[in-house]
Amino acid sequence: MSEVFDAMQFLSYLINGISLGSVYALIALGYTMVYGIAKMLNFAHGDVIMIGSYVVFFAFGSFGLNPIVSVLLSMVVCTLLGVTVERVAYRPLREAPSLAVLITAIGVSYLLQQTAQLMWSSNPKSFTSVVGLRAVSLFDGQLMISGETIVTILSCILIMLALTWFVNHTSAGHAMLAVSEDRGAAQLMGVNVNATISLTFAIGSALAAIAGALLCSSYPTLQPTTGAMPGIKAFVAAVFGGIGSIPGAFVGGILLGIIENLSKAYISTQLSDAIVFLMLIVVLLVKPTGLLGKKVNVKV
Amino acid sequence: MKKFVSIVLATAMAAALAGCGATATPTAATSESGSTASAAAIKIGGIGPITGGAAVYGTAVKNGEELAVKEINALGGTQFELNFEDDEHDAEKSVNAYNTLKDWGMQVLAGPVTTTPTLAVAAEAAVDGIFVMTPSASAQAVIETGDNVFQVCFTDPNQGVASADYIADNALATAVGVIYDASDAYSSGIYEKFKAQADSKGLSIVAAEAFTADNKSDLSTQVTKCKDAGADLIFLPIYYTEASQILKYADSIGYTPAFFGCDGLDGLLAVEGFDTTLAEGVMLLTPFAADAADAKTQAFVKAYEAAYGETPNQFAADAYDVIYAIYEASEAAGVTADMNAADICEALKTQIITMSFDGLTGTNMTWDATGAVSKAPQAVVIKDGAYSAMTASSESAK
Amino acid sequence: MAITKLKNMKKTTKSNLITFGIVVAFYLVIQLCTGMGMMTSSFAGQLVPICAYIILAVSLNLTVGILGELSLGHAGFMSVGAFSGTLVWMTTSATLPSWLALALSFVVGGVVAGLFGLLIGIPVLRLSGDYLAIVTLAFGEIIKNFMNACYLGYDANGLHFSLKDSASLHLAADGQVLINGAMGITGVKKASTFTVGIILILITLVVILNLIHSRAGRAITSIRDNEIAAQSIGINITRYKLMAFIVSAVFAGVAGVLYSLNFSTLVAKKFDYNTSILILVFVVLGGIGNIRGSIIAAAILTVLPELLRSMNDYRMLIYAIVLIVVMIFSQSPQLVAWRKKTLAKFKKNGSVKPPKGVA
Amino acid sequence: MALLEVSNLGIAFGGLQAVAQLDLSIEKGHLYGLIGPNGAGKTTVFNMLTGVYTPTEGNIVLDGVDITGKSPEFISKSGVARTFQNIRLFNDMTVLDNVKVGLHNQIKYSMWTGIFRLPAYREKEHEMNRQALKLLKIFDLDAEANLKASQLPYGKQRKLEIARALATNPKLLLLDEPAAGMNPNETEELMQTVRDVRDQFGIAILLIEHDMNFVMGICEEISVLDYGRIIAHGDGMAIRNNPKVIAAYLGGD
Repeated sequence: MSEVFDAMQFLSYLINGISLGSVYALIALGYTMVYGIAKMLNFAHGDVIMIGSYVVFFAFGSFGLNPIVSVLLSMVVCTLLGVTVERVAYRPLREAPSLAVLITAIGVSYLLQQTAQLMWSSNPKSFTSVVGLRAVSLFDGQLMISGETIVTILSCILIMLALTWFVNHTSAGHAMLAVSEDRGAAQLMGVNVNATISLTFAIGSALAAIAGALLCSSYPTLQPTTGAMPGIKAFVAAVFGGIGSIPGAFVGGILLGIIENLSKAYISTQLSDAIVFLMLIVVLLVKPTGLLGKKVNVKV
Repeated sequence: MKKFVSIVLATAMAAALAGCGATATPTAATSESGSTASAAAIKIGGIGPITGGAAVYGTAVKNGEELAVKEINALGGTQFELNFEDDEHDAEKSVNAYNTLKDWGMQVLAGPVTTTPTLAVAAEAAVDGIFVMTPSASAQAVIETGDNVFQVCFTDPNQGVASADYIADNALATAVGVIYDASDAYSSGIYEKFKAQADSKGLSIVAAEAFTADNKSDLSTQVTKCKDAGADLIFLPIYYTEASQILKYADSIGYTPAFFGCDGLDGLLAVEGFDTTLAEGVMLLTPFAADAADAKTQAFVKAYEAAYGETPNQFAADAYDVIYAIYEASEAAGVTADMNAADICEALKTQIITMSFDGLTGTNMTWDATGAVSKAPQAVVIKDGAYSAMTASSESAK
Repeated sequence: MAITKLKNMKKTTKSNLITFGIVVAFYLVIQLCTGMGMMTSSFAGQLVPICAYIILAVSLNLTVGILGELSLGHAGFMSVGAFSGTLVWMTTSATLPSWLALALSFVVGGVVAGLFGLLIGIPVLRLSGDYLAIVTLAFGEIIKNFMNACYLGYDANGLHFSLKDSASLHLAADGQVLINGAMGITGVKKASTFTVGIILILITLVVILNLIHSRAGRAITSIRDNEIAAQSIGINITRYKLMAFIVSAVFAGVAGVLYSLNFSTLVAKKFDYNTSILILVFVVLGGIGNIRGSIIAAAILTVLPELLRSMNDYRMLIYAIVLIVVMIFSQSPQLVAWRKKTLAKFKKNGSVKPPKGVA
Repeated sequence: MALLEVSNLGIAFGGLQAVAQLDLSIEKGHLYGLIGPNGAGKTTVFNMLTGVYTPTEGNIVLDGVDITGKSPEFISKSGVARTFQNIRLFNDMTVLDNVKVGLHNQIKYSMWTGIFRLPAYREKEHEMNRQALKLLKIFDLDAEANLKASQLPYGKQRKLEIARALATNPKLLLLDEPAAGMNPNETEELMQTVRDVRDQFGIAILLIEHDMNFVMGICEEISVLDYGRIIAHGDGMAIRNNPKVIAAYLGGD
């Protein structure tokens, strides 16, 4: 209860924040990909994560498959799911007002949650961590960094680098950039827009599977609603960092996690969300396209 | 295009309006409760969340009520017909469910499950004069709504007070940390009374950390704060879902205080995939323990597991008791299916406060006119992955 | 003669009259059904929420459809309106005549929500598009989070306020907690009726339709259609964006009061982004910018989940599927074109109608 | 003093000097042409004159009022109206309403008057309709008054944009490629309309146009812009024979 500022305490809160932030960042990467290229807010992303987590839960927890195999399996399932959803629910609305797709995405979100509930009931499951790494102990055990945190941050950085490389150095990546800049022009240049957007959803959903596995490894409660709030928070993180920007998603996610945990630690556990959202607003007012977002000029 | 949509919508609207014409069509008929609906069955309505974030509680109640109704009907005496409606843990939907049940001809209400919807529904039922017995809506305000509203669960203040008494009287802690859900009426209600009682008992609360429904995926900071404040016991007036997470995290940072919870913690051991060794030594004040040795509980758990493939939690047990309490009161008061809801309400109201009821969640349960139940909370401790009774030195709540 | 008069009337005026007609007809049919004892409790119980949702949808349509900015925080305005209006009702209903107390509650709820609209609008309206949407969502969540942690009570010493817990209010023994955090306000005396709801809908429609078809409304619409051109002809963008936003917030607040006074309990959790999105669904399904569509969509979609009760566990699943299918069917350009073609064929084969004159 | 006095106007985007040392002087009632190869900075000049861009140097004075760097709204109220190269109409509003929005600052009544339909509402709306229809008639658009702007054919959309600009009662009208996409007949007709407008409203008109016949046919004064600078100034004949202009067009286009 000491009122004095305790550096070790601060560090442990900071690490908690980074741990949470790395999960947000991982989810935000998927959000930002889909937004940047398909220009739609995929509100169902969090629910794809939830489905992915259930697949890992059953493959790893119940059937005892190897954790890596389980996550791979989950990636396959999520990719199929993501591509199917895009094909069936989003593609017919590609030329429709963006609001129409937004509402459809919300419909898909409800659909996935309800399906999960009917299939797996609403009883919470306690997720067994897929991470085998032991926690790292620092300063004679005063500070603990869990294996999950380390793996999440590493995967986040790895995925971020891989995505950046993919987008900049492969022809499919170039096609994505082209579609994100100007869909019409890309089409005229011979880019297959539909295939490119499908690919984006495939990658985004595969990332969701990884995010799901790591989210539930760190925060082990799994329910049909598990993906909803982290999904929203990750979306906020993506906007925070500049939606559409891959490094922005990473930075936004980590910062969001840190802000959330530090405000819980030093201001109020009840008002931490209000503080997080307030920070988002402040950032957007100062920098309307997020921390690392591109400025868009309207040609007059 | 807009026009087309308008036309389609207008047609649907007309259809909906036409629907209002048909008086009290029993659209929902019976839920698949399997009740042998005979003409002479008393119509019992149930309301609770069976979709959405709180579905786990509503589903347990639904199952518990169904099970009880099935058993009672098999006895061949007073027959019940159960119709359970979803309310998504929302006051508006709950009132809608209530009205749907009224149209169906509900004579007694065994619900709702959660506090806020119950407050809204109880106010309606008070006007309509329908007997309400809620398995789990534990706020004090619930029974204050009307003299027709009764609880089977403890009222929140009782749980908070009893917990503080128990911890203080047994000297379980010198420094108490609390982690509670500030966005939940049940949790914040218990916390409030716990704090007041702890203060008067000289129990020192060194950390009171809240979380909300929106930031509960990460509870590490709350645990860390309790640790840093030097709490040697953490009071958890929350549900088992979040508790399992807190236990896991505390273990991961090597923090081993005592944990003490209320009835919401029951269900902890049944969480699929949860490493129950983490719950070793967790104490809880609960009226129901799924592995209690008495024949009644064992029979119930067995039947429940056979029917629904999972271990019942206290919500299911409370719900089961609600139906049996109504059953016994109905038998004693001579309630029959041809009486109207208001007459049944009057009869049950007078009967229930004079009787003593033995259920899963307590023996010799009695009710006073305010609607609150009086039963002995059992303090149990988790030992070797199972509950075992603690010797209670604190007097029972109320 | 009346018919010729109707024909000569301006198209917009006629359209507005039809909208009012639908609302009044709805009211009369319901009253008739009630009078003849043909109403189910289920439907009767939904009437006030339907009215509230209609007002919400119409007011959100002003922001989304007429101003052209996406708002995902409409429930936040509903929330502040509901809490302030309900507090007024709780404190005045005992002393003032009930109609006056009720009117006062609606006015206060609307004004407070409007003030929040101003407060939020000034910074937020500098943004646009998806960024504006996410910031409104953030504001809605802030309001929810704040109201969830808000404790307010009064005793002989006056009002007490805390953001921690009710014990921190330090009320005297005779004190009374008005807002109790997550428990919100309990023991509200129900005051909303269907008639009050319909009156409020009519007021909302008069104000919003008249606003749209006036100088200010044209300025707002012009910003939606082309902000740069609107600037170039001397429209004060900030002023009219704010005006639309505030009017929209005022009616959301009024709807919030109507809604909350229909139940004995009021909690902040109700007004989360799911509710904001629900209202947005009404607006989009009813047709963006189409006020009449909003009314009908709000009514239908409020009733729909109740009609699906017989589906038990599959209820919300079916609701989700209906939402997706209707969205694709009504908004997909290919399907819209196909439908138009089919309809045109159908019309040709059907009875010969005089072609609609232009202008 | 001329109606519009622009001196030493310049703007740089990042390191790029888009327009520099621009001087313009437009007299009341004059028809003035601004021409130059693509990318010369003509539209940028318009954007500075109307407040869309803030100049990095120089002054713009309209009728004795310094409007340099003022908001588009202020500049519109000061008496500058414009059309856009890529037409910017209020597509989902009717043709009539497009012009009525243009009258926004000419005929005013409060929001409350509108909401409560106070007596002034009828009167002011009536006056707005009258004036708007009068403007539409000039451009031969009165028959389409109740169509949506987006339903008009291209040529008529351009005309509607001019009508809307005129509704703001400007002293100076800026037309950005008014004849773009029109056939020779339509262009001919437009030239007559532009002249009529000038005569009838007594306003100055500054126009950007690629159609040389159009510019030479109606402008009394012409300035040629190349790489952001004025390289020639004079009447049609002088410009046509200016070797710098010929070089700019041959080299630049």
